[in-house]
Amino acid sequence: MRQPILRAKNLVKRFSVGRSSSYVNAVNGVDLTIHRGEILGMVGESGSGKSTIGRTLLRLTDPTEGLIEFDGRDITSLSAKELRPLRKDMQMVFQDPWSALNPRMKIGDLIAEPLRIHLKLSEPDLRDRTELLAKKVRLSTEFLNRTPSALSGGQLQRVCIARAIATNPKLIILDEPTSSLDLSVRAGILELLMELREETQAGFLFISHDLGTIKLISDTIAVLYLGRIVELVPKEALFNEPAHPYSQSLLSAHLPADLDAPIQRLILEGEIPSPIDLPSGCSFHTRCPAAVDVCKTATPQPELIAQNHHVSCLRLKDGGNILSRQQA
Amino acid sequence: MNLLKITDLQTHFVFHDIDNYRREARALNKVNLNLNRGEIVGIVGETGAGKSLTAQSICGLLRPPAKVVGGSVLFLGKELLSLAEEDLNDIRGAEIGMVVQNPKSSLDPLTRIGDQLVRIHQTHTASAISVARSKAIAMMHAVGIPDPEKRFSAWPHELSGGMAQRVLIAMALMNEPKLLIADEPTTGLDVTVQAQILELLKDLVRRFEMGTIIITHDLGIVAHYCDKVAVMFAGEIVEYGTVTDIFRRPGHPYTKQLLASTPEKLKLNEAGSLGGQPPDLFNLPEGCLSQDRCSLASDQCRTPPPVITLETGQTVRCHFALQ
Amino acid sequence: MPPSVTHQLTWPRRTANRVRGLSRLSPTAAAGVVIIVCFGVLALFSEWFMTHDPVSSYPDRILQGPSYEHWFGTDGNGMDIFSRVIYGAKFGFGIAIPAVIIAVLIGIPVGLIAGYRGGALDEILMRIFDGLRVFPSIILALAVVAATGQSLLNVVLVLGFLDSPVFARLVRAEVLALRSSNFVESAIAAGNPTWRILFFHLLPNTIQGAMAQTAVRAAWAVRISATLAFLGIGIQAPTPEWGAMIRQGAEFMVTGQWWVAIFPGIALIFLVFGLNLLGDGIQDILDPRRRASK
Amino acid sequence: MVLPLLIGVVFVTFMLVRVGGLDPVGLLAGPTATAEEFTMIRKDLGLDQPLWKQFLIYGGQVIQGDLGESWLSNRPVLEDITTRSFISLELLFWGIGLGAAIGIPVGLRAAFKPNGRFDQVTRIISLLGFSIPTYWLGLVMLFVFFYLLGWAPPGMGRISLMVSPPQFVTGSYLIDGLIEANWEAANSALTHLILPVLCLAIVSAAPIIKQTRAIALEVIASDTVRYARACGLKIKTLRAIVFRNSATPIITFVGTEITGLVGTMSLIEYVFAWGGLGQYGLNAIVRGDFTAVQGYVLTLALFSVLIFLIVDIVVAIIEPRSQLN
Repeated sequence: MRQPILRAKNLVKRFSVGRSSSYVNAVNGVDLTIHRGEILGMVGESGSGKSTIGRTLLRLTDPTEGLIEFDGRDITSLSAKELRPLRKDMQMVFQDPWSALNPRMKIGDLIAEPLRIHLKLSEPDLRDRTELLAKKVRLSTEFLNRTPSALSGGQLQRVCIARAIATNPKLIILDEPTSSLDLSVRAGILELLMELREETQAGFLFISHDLGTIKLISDTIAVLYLGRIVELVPKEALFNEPAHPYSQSLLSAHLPADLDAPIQRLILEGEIPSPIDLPSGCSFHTRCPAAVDVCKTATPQPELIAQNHHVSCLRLKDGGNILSRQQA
Repeated sequence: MNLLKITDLQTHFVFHDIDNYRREARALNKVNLNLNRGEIVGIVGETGAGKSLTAQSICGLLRPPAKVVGGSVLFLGKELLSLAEEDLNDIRGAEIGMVVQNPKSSLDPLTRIGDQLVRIHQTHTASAISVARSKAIAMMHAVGIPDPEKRFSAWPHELSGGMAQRVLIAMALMNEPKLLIADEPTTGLDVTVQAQILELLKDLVRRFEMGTIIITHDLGIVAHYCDKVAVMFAGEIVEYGTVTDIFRRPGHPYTKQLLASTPEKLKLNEAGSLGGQPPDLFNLPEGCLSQDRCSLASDQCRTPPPVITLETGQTVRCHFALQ
Repeated sequence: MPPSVTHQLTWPRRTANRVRGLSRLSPTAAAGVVIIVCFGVLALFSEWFMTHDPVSSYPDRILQGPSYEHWFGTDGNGMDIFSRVIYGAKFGFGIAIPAVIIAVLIGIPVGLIAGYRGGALDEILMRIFDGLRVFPSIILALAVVAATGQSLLNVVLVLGFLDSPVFARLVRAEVLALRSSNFVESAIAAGNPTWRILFFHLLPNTIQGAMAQTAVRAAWAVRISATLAFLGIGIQAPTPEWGAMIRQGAEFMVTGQWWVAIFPGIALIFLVFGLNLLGDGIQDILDPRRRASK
Repeated sequence: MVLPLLIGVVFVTFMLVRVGGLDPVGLLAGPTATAEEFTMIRKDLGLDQPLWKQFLIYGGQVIQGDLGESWLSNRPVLEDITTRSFISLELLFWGIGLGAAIGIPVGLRAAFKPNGRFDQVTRIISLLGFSIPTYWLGLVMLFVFFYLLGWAPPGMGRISLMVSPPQFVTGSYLIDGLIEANWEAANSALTHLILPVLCLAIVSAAPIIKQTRAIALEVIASDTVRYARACGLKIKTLRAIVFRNSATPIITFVGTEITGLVGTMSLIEYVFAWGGLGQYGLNAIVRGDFTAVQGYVLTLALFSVLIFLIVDIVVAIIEPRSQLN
């Protein structure tokens, strides 16, 4: 069994909206565990709270409820100051590399920044480490004296990754690291990430809305809908036999760029409800083809249906599998 | 006669920089494209390849400093590039319908949905308000807006993203155009909603027999919703043909690269990643524009590549298309 | 010529090109700079230009119209208006520059901290700034100068202080925008202490917007200080300050001795105009959309 | 939101006048006063009480609508302010009205052809408008139109001394004169109004032109207008869309401008001896008339709050997105 590096229990995050007393229920009770050497993929549409989860886990925003345990230590209520030394071991890569780097700093300083903060190194050592990092992410060292404006999106994302791995962290959260990049650049970044996983044995949380990417890179996948994990499942199992009706529709809405890929259209009605007014009971009942009355009142709990495969659905046993029902 | 025939369309950005040098970015370089009625053509390419710029050049919607500097766009035999703004206005919204990327910010926030539909109809036809109104309601029904009579008086800000995109489609179809241009029609939408919109578009295009251009960066959309595909690179269409031909037997090295880097085809840690920079539009290389990131590139590529038609009918702009 | 060629030019050519480029981008900024430089020369080297002593009175030449001896005529005290107008440039710069520096020195740190820290401090500061906005700036300046003492130094301090909210607001707004932008979050995630975030990440990225405002704020300071003097608060006649000179000439406007008030007014307009031109031009250069359609 | 602002304003002005360098006692007593006279006057004015007590007393009076008496003229401040407010409003109303009537269309037209000749010219003119000192402009106008040409009356008040002013209805001599068909009064009021109103209009039009242009340019660059062009809408329709979408920010801007214009107006009143609230306030500040300054400042704050409220209501009416609808 691999060593868990991060554990979250019943994570809840609400944002107040404006002056009124209404809240955006971004995250509504999420349990998850990330192990070292594992890539946990998290997939969901807008409003599913996936970015918020990533930021909350690293305490970039404070959770409303719940418990976060990093490397065996409860970090839920540590102060910003107490967290600072821990940040050496937990890092993040953001979606938009153009805005994730200070436009007025040189690339070399940007990569060296975490080293400078967390390790007391002499200037020549610092320079050596910086160059080493640049090489590791396959970034030409001539860029080290340039500012971010001189680099392309893919190169900038490599800089972000170099920053993230600079201090050999035990956990790296990647928030849509490839979605703003072009296809051909994306591939290079994904390759780099796979390589780093082998090398560093860090735990990874890979957040994305794109099933194709998630499929490529993850070991385990968490499917998110309106701030809840509806299915937590090993990769193969999700793509072979998705159990939750939402996972099934997500899979069927995905368009692989492949003429031979079988596509089975299961098009959901309507759109994702606003996280301000969460539907009662199972949040998916408003769009679920298999929903019955009980779904409107009872909140489904995760059930273990196969090894490492958890599903939160009240209709699992009778009629939940809408895909197979359609085929029948 | 082709519905749309684009020949050697060239669009440049021309301006003076801070050091008083005249800079010229060659954003579109000799774009050639033919489109027939009832066809759905996907234009794919990466950021900066000139996909949206092509659409804007066709309709005369460029913003300075972008400027068409050469070529021709024949729409039903009529040269669009030389039309005056007023004459273009008679075509835009009437014979050419547009669906754009940000439906919510594109609708006029101070006019009710129904009134916007009526407005576009009355601008281009002499029909009475009652006729326009019933047509609007029929069209809202056709694009799957529930309860059209009620939604007729809805404000744009009351709509969800998907609903707003349906309204835009209804707007585009109000005057039964012959050509529909959809510029990244589903980019801002969620996957489950994207599926709804694409199904709707495909259905309507078949029903109204429109020629359609879908601009997208998503090869999945092209594979499943388009008849033909034009692959753009650095302001050029490097390959054009039916989706089946191109996806099965891509002729241009860049198309091959592109198809190989989709998540479905990507084999991690196998072939070295292609990467490479898009060429500098201010300083394009002589000859083939993709020579810097092409594994086949040789001295020959310093001369402009010919456009070669393969036996399947797809056209490829490459010296080595036949090999 | 492609930009790479730029590096091979000698610096005078490069600078000349840059100047030509800037003046093509914004002719208004260029015109503004020309005007400001002219006044700067007048202020620094006024002794070279003045034909008379600005505060010597010639009792036999009271209220004389423009003549060869007195180009702009003489005022009610028999002083040479031309020399007084030239000398007045010293006050324009002498008040505007330190006032703007004070405003920047107070406003930027306040805006940085309020924007980054947020919370009660920010709330209170914003309420105070909102409260100040209820009053016309001239009334506020007048009341504060009148209440706290009427020296030249005090005028400078009060103008600088009253203008600092402009910079604080500006910087705060940019900090708020940046705080939610990724690079600040990424700096926090990297483990940066607060002072590093403020100085290395926020300050360099907010200062440009604030600096772009300095010309317009200097114009404001010149205008308000002259207005105070016109109302007889702060600088008093016969100090050769433009506002005070207009005050001296006000009563003569309805009796026909126009030159007393007209000339200092024109000088005042030109300096403020130059500063406004520059300010407007800087906005043009910084905001590409404003010059998009050339 | 409004209440704490007003309390804050009362408090700050109170502190400013008390703790500041002004000494009304010295002013009132004159240079030859003895120490006993000083104490007497201090006691008279209530200045012998501790500061917090003074503030509570003053605050209590304000709540009851009593702004106290002017320390210099012994007249009730509230009464002075009320009558003079109407006098100022006449000037402000016509001035800002004319300024907006010039500024908005000019700004829009400049935005429709950015960097065209019209835009270039208006831009220079509006920057010049930013730079002209109001009082100087007023003086030059008096010189030209009164002294040189003799077209305008001297800058003394709102109506000729030879004409009896009309009955109070709206407070505007011009309108009141027209209402009671007193043509002589209306005519005299009009001729007195023209120069100061023109001055105010010129000064207020400059920022309105600049801001309207900026707002309209932003709207023109928006997705909405680009899409409207893609729909082939006629140029007239496009302009209507631009205008309507610019309306809210323009109105909001003009609202904030009005507040700022009160200062400009005060200077114009000063030059033209208009006798309104602005002149009253300037005099009170310059002479150190505590109670009058406090009342004046409070009135300005109330006035601003009122303007913001009106702007909010207008915006709520024209904006479908506002929460009131």
